[in-house]
Amino acid sequence: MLKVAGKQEENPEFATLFFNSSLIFKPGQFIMLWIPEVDEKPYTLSSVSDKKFGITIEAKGIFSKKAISLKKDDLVGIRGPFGNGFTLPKPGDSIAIVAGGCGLAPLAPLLDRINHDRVSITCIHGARSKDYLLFKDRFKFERYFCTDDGSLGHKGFVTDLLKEKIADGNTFNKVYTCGPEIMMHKVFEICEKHNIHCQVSLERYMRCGFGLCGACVCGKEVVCKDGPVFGSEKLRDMEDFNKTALLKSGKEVALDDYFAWRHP
Amino acid sequence: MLKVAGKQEENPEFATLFFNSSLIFKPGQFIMLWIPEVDEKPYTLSSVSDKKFGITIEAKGIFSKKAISLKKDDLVGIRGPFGNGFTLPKPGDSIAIVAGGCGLAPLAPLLDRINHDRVSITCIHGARSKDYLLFKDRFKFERYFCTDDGSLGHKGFVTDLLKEKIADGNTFNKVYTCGPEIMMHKVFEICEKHNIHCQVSLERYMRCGFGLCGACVCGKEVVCKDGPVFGSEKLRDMEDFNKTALLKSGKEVALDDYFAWRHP
Amino acid sequence: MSIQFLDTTLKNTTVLASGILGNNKDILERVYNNGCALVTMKSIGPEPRDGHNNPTVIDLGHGIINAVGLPTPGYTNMEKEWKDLETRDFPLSASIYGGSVEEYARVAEFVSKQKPDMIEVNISCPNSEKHGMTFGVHAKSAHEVVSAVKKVTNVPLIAKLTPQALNIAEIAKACEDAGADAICAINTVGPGMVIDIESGMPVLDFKKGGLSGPMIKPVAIRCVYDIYKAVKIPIIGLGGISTGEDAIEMIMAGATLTGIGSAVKTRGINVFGLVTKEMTRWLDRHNSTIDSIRGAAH
Amino acid sequence: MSIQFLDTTLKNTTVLASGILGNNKDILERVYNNGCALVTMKSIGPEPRDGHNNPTVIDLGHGIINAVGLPTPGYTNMEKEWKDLETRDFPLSASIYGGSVEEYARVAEFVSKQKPDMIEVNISCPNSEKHGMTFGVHAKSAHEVVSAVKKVTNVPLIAKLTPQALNIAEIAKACEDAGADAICAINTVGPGMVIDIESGMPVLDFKKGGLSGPMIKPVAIRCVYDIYKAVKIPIIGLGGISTGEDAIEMIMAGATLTGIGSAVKTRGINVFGLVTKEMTRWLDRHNSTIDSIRGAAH
Ligand SMILES: Cc1cc2nc3c(=O)[nH]c(=O)nc-3n(C[C@H](O)[C@H](O)[C@H](O)COP(=O)(O)OP(=O)(O)OC[C@H]3O[C@@H](n4cnc5c(N)ncnc54)[C@H](O)[C@@H]3O)c2cc1C
Ligand SMILES: Cc1cc2nc3c(=O)[nH]c(=O)nc-3n(C[C@H](O)[C@H](O)[C@H](O)COP(=O)(O)OP(=O)(O)OC[C@H]3O[C@@H](n4cnc5c(N)ncnc54)[C@H](O)[C@@H]3O)c2cc1C
Ligand SMILES: Cc1cc2nc3c(=O)[nH]c(=O)nc-3n(C[C@H](O)[C@H](O)[C@H](O)COP(=O)(O)O)c2cc1C
Ligand SMILES: Cc1cc2nc3c(=O)[nH]c(=O)nc-3n(C[C@H](O)[C@H](O)[C@H](O)COP(=O)(O)O)c2cc1C
Ligand code: FES
Ligand code: FES
Repeated sequence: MLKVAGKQEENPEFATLFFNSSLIFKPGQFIMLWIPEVDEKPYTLSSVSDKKFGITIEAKGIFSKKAISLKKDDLVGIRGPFGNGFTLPKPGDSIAIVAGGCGLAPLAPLLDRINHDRVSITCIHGARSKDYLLFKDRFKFERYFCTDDGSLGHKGFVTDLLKEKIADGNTFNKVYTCGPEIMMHKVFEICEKHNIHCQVSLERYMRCGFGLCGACVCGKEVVCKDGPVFGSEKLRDMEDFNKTALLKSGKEVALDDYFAWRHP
Repeated sequence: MLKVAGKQEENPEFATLFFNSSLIFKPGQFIMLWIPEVDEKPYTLSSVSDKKFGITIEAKGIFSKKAISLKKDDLVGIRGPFGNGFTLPKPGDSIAIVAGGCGLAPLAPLLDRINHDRVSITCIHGARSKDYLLFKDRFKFERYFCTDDGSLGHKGFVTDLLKEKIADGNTFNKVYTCGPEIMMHKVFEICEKHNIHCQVSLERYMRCGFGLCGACVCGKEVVCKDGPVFGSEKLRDMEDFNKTALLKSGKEVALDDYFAWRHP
Repeated sequence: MSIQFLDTTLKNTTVLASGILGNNKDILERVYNNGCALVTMKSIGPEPRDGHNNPTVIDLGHGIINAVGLPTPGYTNMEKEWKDLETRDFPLSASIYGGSVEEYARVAEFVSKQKPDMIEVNISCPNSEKHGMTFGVHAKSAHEVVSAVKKVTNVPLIAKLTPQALNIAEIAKACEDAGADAICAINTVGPGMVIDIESGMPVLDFKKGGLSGPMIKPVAIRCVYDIYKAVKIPIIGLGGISTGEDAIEMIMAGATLTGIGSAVKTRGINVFGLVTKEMTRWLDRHNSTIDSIRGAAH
Repeated sequence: MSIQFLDTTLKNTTVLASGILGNNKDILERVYNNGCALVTMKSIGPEPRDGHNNPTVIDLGHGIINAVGLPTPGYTNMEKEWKDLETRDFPLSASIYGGSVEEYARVAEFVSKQKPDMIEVNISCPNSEKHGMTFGVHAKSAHEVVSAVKKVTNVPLIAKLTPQALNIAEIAKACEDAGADAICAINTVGPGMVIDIESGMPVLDFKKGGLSGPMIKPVAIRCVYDIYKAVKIPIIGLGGISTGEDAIEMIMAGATLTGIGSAVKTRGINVFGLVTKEMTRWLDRHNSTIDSIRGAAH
């Protein structure tokens, strides 16, 4: 068990919890957060320094609401880190980061790790509205925002901006994306069209987190272990990407039904 | 399980079994030898080199007879090494080794380890008769022999020779002894009289070999773990030394009864 | 080292344990392609069931504790899964459970129409108050369940037993008498409990959970040893196997096949291929065959 | 952290488990001097008995397997031991076993005259075909044994239980009803078996043996948890405790005292002092007391 060492309220529905503990991890990996007597759910690491790490949570259902209401010194259980993480860009790469809402969380430590002098980065970040844009002051480099309500940046989708950047003549060789699955799927399609390698971070219901129980299986991939990050090679074969997911019972359903089931 | 890699028949009743396996050990430590479907008993390591070790066995009862009749490639189980081992002499020490019969086995690797240029060694070795003197050709330095029947060396006891050496003006600061317990006790008494530090290697019925089951307990000492080597400080307090031992049932009996019980 | 088991020819002795990696064709096929000879589905029950809340599966270092709690879509609720599996080209065992003898029979009857190569009757799950284990700890109820299932299906039957039974050999014999074609032993041990001392809470939401992995191997070996003495039908030995040597030990205890569950965590999905390779190497080095070492410890 | 247990004041919660280090005053006194609050003797039986041949005790890394086989000089055959123990100045629990209800009573009657501070009735040993465990797996026989013993002695009684019972809470309740003053749980788990694959032989001469040490802790915690719910008498929690944290976990499950067996191998005789120090440090850091955390997991 670890004590919550601090909390940063990003906005009324997003908060980052910090813990004083060192983790050896790769950007894109996740931990299982246990709130005793509530539940245990996966969260990607959104910041990691020598002796501290953080996870950023969007209040959605019972669990995540409970999580962002945790106070300093509250005890929670942390298992992990689990999963594969992103493949880091190489010097000389030109990459795009495409994040939807809380999807910036796993991408943020990737941005921290990259040597910005050697990798050219285009960061596109979308949210419902201005207040829901995560980590607005965390990064020094320029970012391209879009909001559903137009309260900041482009009014519309991150995919619009990605297409625009490509049309503008930017030649990306890697795109990293995290956000709603439908958004990631669109990003993947754009990448396929332009022959860009794409990495997405998938989300499925999880139990063990280490590739045993099968709760998170997506096609022939075990999301908690083979993923949560999948690159274009695997995505091409992944029929269930943006299509189906397993309920807690193990039943395979359409993605919409999966998210509907999760309503409190 | 290990295969018997070789056997040296020291005489009709003594044999050394060799195994190809490296052991990190201290002279005086022992292993548990398991002969499937027979039994498992403790034996001190009588020789250890880089990739090979040996145990020297005197045929007494059913088990040890079976052990010396093992052939090359027979499979046995080896657990260990266990126990504390001897405290090695320091440069400048003048020591005596007093061995009775198979009691030379644990002392032999001690002799191997000592730098003979820096430690003065007097080695006294006794046996029933000439043929029962172990490792007659193993060591290059001079040894003093005694036999019950006078077939080699002094006719009589090793303790006679030890007393003689002391009377001759040899000033030992350490005596290492192994052999029948009554002999070791006599050696200890001589050492006490002359203020010499003494180390003896005790033998008790053993089960676990690692200080759990209590089968080998002698007073407040656990012979398999605190021993089998005990120095003068402990021996002085050890009321059961040369007096009592535990039977397999756990019953404490006089040493004579202990050995009588063990008759086949 | 191909081997005949019930009516099926298997490419080696390794079996995916029930409850590991689920029920979907793609992932089960991947397990098969990674060297597994026979894949067992996650136990399927009579009604849709979510199982327990998390935490449900915890790594203890020398093994796993789990109380997943028999989640299941329910046997009638798996059209897609069954349809996908129709076209499989690998041997499949369908594991089933129920809350009553009648339920076991009902599930078995339906499932056998989906044409699995065998049906495993799970009378040994400790992670639900109502289901499973209760039937596996008494010879009488074990006999009833297997008999009832036998009546409604021609698919070869495997009875999966719990080490919690006072006399597992007796249970195995009762299952054999009731028509079981094979025994699978063992399901998880215990149950156990792990308390987080900082919060003072059991770490599993269900509080108790079954133990698996290396720490239960001695119990599994003993059970298979006891069962081998008591029955003539073949045994799937399961519990704590991670290496070829572990599998050899299980076969020496009397097993025909060797199941693998928790080791999928420690060695990955490829564990089946690795274990088979290690077994082959061991057998070659010892000039032995699977058949010559089976039951060698007796 | 002195603690009241039955009629005795103990200096802390640690207890030497039965069967560890034997029955002789000198060694038991050394255990006491190394921080142990209550020492339990090796189980004493009705007739002299050698126990099994070696190998009898094997280290498995994450625990121990043993089939020592209840060696005993026999209760009437221990004049020296009893005489030495008369002059002890440490709390002593005498463990006893029998092959019948009458034998338990006979041994208990004699042993209580030697004035141990308590008597532990071992109805849970798996390592003999005739003795011990059979009584501990059924509530009726457990009740009979404890009742019979209670009739012949005024010494406080502890019933030592086996996790192999289908419902250990029910057995504990039966013992309480029969007059037991405390429960000790658990004896070894299993039994298990380990086969040496080179020789194809079970490594224990008795083939099967009880499991102890870290790997059984989750089973022990669950048992104590279940028993705590079922009885009012105090519990000696035992099984897999090696550290102060393990002992805290056991107390949170409901134990009053914390027994230690196999950890004597891994941490030495001083384990009792070490565990107590670790417990004290933990309690201080958490501003807690033994009494405030007992049963906290419920
Ligand atoms: C590998 C992995 C990493 C994750 N990392 C993070 C993270 O860093 N931050 C974070 O906030 N969450 C993350 N999640 C999601 C998280 O685990 C929970 O699922 C989420 O917090 C909702 O849990 P809940 O119980 O509060 O809501 P639920 O009761 O499960 O759902 C409440 C509502 O939210 C909707 N909802 C839930 N999840 C999603 C989703 N992914 N997309 C769209 N709608 C959704 C549901 O449809 C429902 O309407 C991650 C999940 C995985 C598998
Ligand atoms: C730590 C330790 C190290 C040992 N190292 C060796 C070793 O290196 N080589 C070796 O041969 N043995 C050694 N032993 C003794 C060995 O373990 C067996 O006890 C011995 O081989 C006899 O076993 P057995 O079953 O054949 O004879 P048993 O059936 O036990 O005895 C047969 C006969 O031998 C007598 N006898 C047995 N042991 C002794 C003894 N120690 N002193 C006097 N008489 C005895 C018995 O009284 C009986 O008459 C060691 C014992 C211990 C505890
Ligand atoms: C996460 C998990 C889920 C399990 N689910 C089931 C199940 O649904 N049905 C079943 O019969 N056994 C189930 N088991 C038990 C395994 O099939 C197997 O019997 C047990 O884990 C012992 O094997 P192992 O030590 O190789 O893991 C499950 C085990 C685990 C770890
Ligand atoms: C070598 C050995 C001998 C044992 N002998 C006895 C015994 O005679 N009577 C008994 O009640 N329990 C006996 N036990 C069981 C222990 O008392 C204890 O219940 C068990 O080992 C679990 O505790 P642990 O995990 O701390 O070792 C023995 C255990 C071992 C390892
Ligand atoms: S969560 Fe268990 S396999 Fe992924
Ligand atoms: S042989 Fe077990 S304690 Fe020494």
